[in-house]
Amino acid sequence: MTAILQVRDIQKSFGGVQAVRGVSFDVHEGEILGVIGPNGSGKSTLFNCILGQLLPTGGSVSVDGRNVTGLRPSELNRLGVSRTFQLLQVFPRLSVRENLILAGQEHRGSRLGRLFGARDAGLGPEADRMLDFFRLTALAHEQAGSLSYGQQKLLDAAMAFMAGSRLVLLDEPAGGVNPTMLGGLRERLAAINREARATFVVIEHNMEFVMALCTRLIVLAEGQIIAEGTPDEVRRNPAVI
Amino acid sequence: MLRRTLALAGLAAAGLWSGAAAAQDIVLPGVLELSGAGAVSGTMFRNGAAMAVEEINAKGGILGHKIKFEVVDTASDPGKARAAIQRALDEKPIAILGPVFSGSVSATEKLTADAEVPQIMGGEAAPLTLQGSKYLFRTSFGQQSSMPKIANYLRDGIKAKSVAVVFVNNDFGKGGRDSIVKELAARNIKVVADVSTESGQADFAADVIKVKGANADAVFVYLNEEESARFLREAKKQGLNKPLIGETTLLGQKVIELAGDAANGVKGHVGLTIDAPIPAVQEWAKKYEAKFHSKSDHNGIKGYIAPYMIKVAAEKVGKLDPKAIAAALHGMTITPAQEPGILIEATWDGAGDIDRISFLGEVKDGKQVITQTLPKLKP
Amino acid sequence: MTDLLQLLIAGLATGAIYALAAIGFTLLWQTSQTINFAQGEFVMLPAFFALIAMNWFHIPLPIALVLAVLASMLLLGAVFRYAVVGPLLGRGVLPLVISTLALSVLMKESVKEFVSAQAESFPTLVPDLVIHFAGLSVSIAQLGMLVISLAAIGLLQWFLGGTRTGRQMQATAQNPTVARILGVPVERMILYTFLINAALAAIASILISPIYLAKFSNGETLGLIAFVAAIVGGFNQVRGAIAGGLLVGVLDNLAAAYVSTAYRQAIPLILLVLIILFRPQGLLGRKEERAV
Amino acid sequence: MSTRHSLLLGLVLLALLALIPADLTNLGIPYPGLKRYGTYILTLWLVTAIAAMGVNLIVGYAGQETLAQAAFLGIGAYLTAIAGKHGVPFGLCFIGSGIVAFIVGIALGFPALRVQKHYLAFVTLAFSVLAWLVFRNEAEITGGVMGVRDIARPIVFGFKLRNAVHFYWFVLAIAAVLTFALWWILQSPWGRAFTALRENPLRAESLGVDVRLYTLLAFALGSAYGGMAGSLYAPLVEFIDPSPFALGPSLLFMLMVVVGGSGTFFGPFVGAGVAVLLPEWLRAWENYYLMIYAVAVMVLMALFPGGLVGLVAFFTRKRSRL
Repeated sequence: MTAILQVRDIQKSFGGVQAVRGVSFDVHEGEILGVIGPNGSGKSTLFNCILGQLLPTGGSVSVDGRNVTGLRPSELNRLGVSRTFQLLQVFPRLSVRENLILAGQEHRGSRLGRLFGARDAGLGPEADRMLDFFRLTALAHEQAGSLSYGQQKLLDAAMAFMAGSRLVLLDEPAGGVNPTMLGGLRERLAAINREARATFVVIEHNMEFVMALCTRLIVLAEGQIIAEGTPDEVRRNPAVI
Repeated sequence: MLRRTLALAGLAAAGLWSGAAAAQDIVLPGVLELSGAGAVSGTMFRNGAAMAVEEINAKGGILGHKIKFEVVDTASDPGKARAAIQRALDEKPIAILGPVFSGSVSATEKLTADAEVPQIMGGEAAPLTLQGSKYLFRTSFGQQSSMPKIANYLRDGIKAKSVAVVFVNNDFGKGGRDSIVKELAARNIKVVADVSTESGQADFAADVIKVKGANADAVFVYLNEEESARFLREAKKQGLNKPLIGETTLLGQKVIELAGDAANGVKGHVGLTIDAPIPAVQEWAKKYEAKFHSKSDHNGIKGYIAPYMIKVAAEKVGKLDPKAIAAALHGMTITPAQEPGILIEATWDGAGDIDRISFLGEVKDGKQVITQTLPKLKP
Repeated sequence: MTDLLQLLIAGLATGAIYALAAIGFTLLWQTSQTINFAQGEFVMLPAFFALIAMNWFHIPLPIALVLAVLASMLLLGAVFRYAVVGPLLGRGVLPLVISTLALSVLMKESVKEFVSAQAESFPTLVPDLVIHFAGLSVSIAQLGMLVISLAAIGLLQWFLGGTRTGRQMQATAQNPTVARILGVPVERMILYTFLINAALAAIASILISPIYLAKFSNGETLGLIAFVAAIVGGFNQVRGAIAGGLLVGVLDNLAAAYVSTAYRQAIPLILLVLIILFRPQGLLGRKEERAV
Repeated sequence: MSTRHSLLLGLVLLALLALIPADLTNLGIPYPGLKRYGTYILTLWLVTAIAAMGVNLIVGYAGQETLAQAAFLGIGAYLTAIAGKHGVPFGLCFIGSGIVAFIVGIALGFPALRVQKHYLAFVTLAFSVLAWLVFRNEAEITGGVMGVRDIARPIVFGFKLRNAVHFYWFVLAIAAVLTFALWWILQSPWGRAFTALRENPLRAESLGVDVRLYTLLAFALGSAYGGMAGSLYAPLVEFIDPSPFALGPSLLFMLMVVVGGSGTFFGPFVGAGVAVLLPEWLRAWENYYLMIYAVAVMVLMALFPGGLVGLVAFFTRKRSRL
């Protein structure tokens, strides 16, 4: 198994505060890696450094062995890395289907071609498949802003897969989703991992959700990794409690 | 859908459709600067004209017809002025009053010429009457008439060999600057500093330093009233001790009021002023102040005489025909004896330029004093 | 050399006024993301408050000036905060830009229509004497302008850095969310910045009007320059606005004297573009992270 | 609304607009058309609306602020007026105006958009004043404060457009093409990207949308609309001077778009209509109309930041619910 993502000694400080102090890990093809830790342990900062939203103060990020440190999010995305955000991030005034098409369109054809070509940039069938997969078909033409929170979360996750990304970083996908929806979401994520061999990194507070979904976990505290292993190993690790 | 409804509603409300009923009254529209940079001048011109129209109507109108005077705002913008003239022309007017800004006049004079309607305007820039329009008439000296007088004064009165020119960079100031530079060159007087300023400029420190550094025999100041005042105050502060020479706007009451004793000693040519040593003008100024609760400047007088020009010309030709009125105004002389509303005897030449007496004055002890009356150019 | 000194003094005096207006700009921006397009009119109006008090109600000058400052704090501070900005907070920058733009038109037109369409002379507290030494001529009024505005700025700096309320205001300016968590009464702090802005504008108005006359349209140039000064100095720092104001004042005078009077306005703007190209956080501004 | 319905609606509106100023009495319909002034105002509305469409693309779709639309109008107007005097045909002037404005837009936007959100506003502010200074001071080329007089109306296929209604039809045709082009852009994936980057640039960026490039394109395209509007403005007014291209009018363009409804397709038309026709409506109030307008704008912003189109949408929605 080769490492899709290699994170080496990432550091980030804001003014005098060290939010991330040298974190390293690999993510291998097909795995679902969970990142857990208390509030303020540097999880989101780490994500933002990996994905180019923030420039790390030190360290490097590689995708498929290529150094991508400091690339902008859109450039990373075109290399097959996508993400969701902790807070809900759909486009409320676009329809659900439009949201999905948008998520994929920048990966299709040339920019000029998109101006003169088909309105859906040839992504219609794929969007419909995705709608079907995430059970959103009935809502395809609703404005995304009018969906329930859980439905928006599903859409948010679905968008991350539209580009055919091989590596998806999910920032608290379960946050605020009601328990009924939660099972569906987990099941869909597991399914897409299985069927499309998509690789995930998941930040999550909901331990039950993480334990059930992830194949491997790392535990972050005060900007450092304090434990690593399978869900069971982590559960038994005294440092985690 | 919405936009069409709105547009239609707007057009209907504004009476822009063809075939609006023609009134019995004489239509005399004003197209003037009621807002924007020219608001002060335009408003005075309007007030003056409104005063005259009221008087004329009280005495039975022109040839038995009452005048309907309506003003459209140009917002001091030539594009809007053009639209406003277009609108005014649609009403089949006997003449159009305004605009005051030379730029706006320049943008509109072709329209009135095409429509063969006299345009009695307040602009002073030299080129306006050189475009060959047979329908454009001035109410005050064009810069090509006033600048030679100032150049003569600089040569004969001040005996200046070199002059620093300070002007405001707008149609009024730039036009005056171009005229005076030409006149000075013709008299072998060197322009040693050529300082452009902005209208509304507050800080004249650098401009005065530039003028001082030029060390000219005299300084020609061609700014609007309030900028004149600011310039004079800064000049006094920095001890600029050269003769400061200007035109009507430098010696005005407003400048004296704002500049205080910094205005003392300023000299220049005054084309038209409410301080003119003529009883009719001073009486008129009092009447204006009583009516509008503010003092007029020369723009009020300009506006005031305009309806009387139309009245005299119309009565001379005996009909309300714009084309005939314009033709009659060319070469016409109107005296106060003939029509008191004209205030000072004036003559219009074939190009529409006005000729009348003017004055040399200076500011002494916070008052404008007329030192000499200059005769008409072609008495 | 004396010319240069003369220009520097004149530039610093006007620059201090720009700084007063620019500080208010940055304060409002920091605490409430308000880009106040009526800032120039805020400096124009208080002089007319004083003129109205003196001419209509025959109140003596010193009292009229105090009343003008108080009226500004009430109308341009509190009323502006609650009636204009209040309903638009949290809706992004654009509605506020448009609303303050409309406000500037309203203020200009009201003064023109109801007070005076022409420039009015404005009395001064400091005698308009001129002292000459070493070839320089400096008016006491000009020196007074410089001294009083610098004193006001000094007082503000002391207030922001040296008092509890001041530090709370700074916390609010830097991060309202965190400030709220730390127990800072954020709402009240925002109101304070509006009051301070109005007071600074009123001081600027009272200082500048005796020299430059009071006129309804004075705010147009002032607002633009204050805006430019704030950006040049650094939009997120009070001391940046001070430096920006003084710099733009001096630069304007030097440009007029040594470059071209016709293009004097261009020089500060070219500086602005260069700053954005090479030091986008402004001369003294803090660098902001690529936002998340 | 489906694509076909949108196009049909567009064609109906176009036909109606074409008929408004025309005298139909010869066809047996008792409709006298508009006076010359009415036609002029209608043409001015179209020209203003073209520039406002550009502002809407920048402000309403890309979520940026431009304080220089009037300066771009000026670029187009001066280019057309001056090149026209040297015998360059109008078609070339018009396309050239659009291209020059587009290039200037790229040159301004590229450095500004490297930085933060509001820096484009700052750069356009500086550009706006600088352009105005050049228009004023380079009198050799631009005529300075005295402006350029007697700008000729274009000749299309040997057909002179002196007649006000003919020129109106000409402008209407161009406006229709430009409206269609903008509609097309907004329907394409580009439009989706514009909407996305206005609503949530961060998320858009993470989905591979090159926010910087799309913003730059929106700004340059919007500016090009300004340039082309300027190219029509010059022959419409037949006189140009620097005053309509100053900073103040640029601010008014932003105001007009937001008042109309930024980010809505018809917003710019409504906003331009209000701006052009308002002085006509409020003529009775003469001195007070600007004050009334200002207060109305402030109230509108407080209650309906979606502008007039948003206001109408709000009420029609309400009614349909009852």
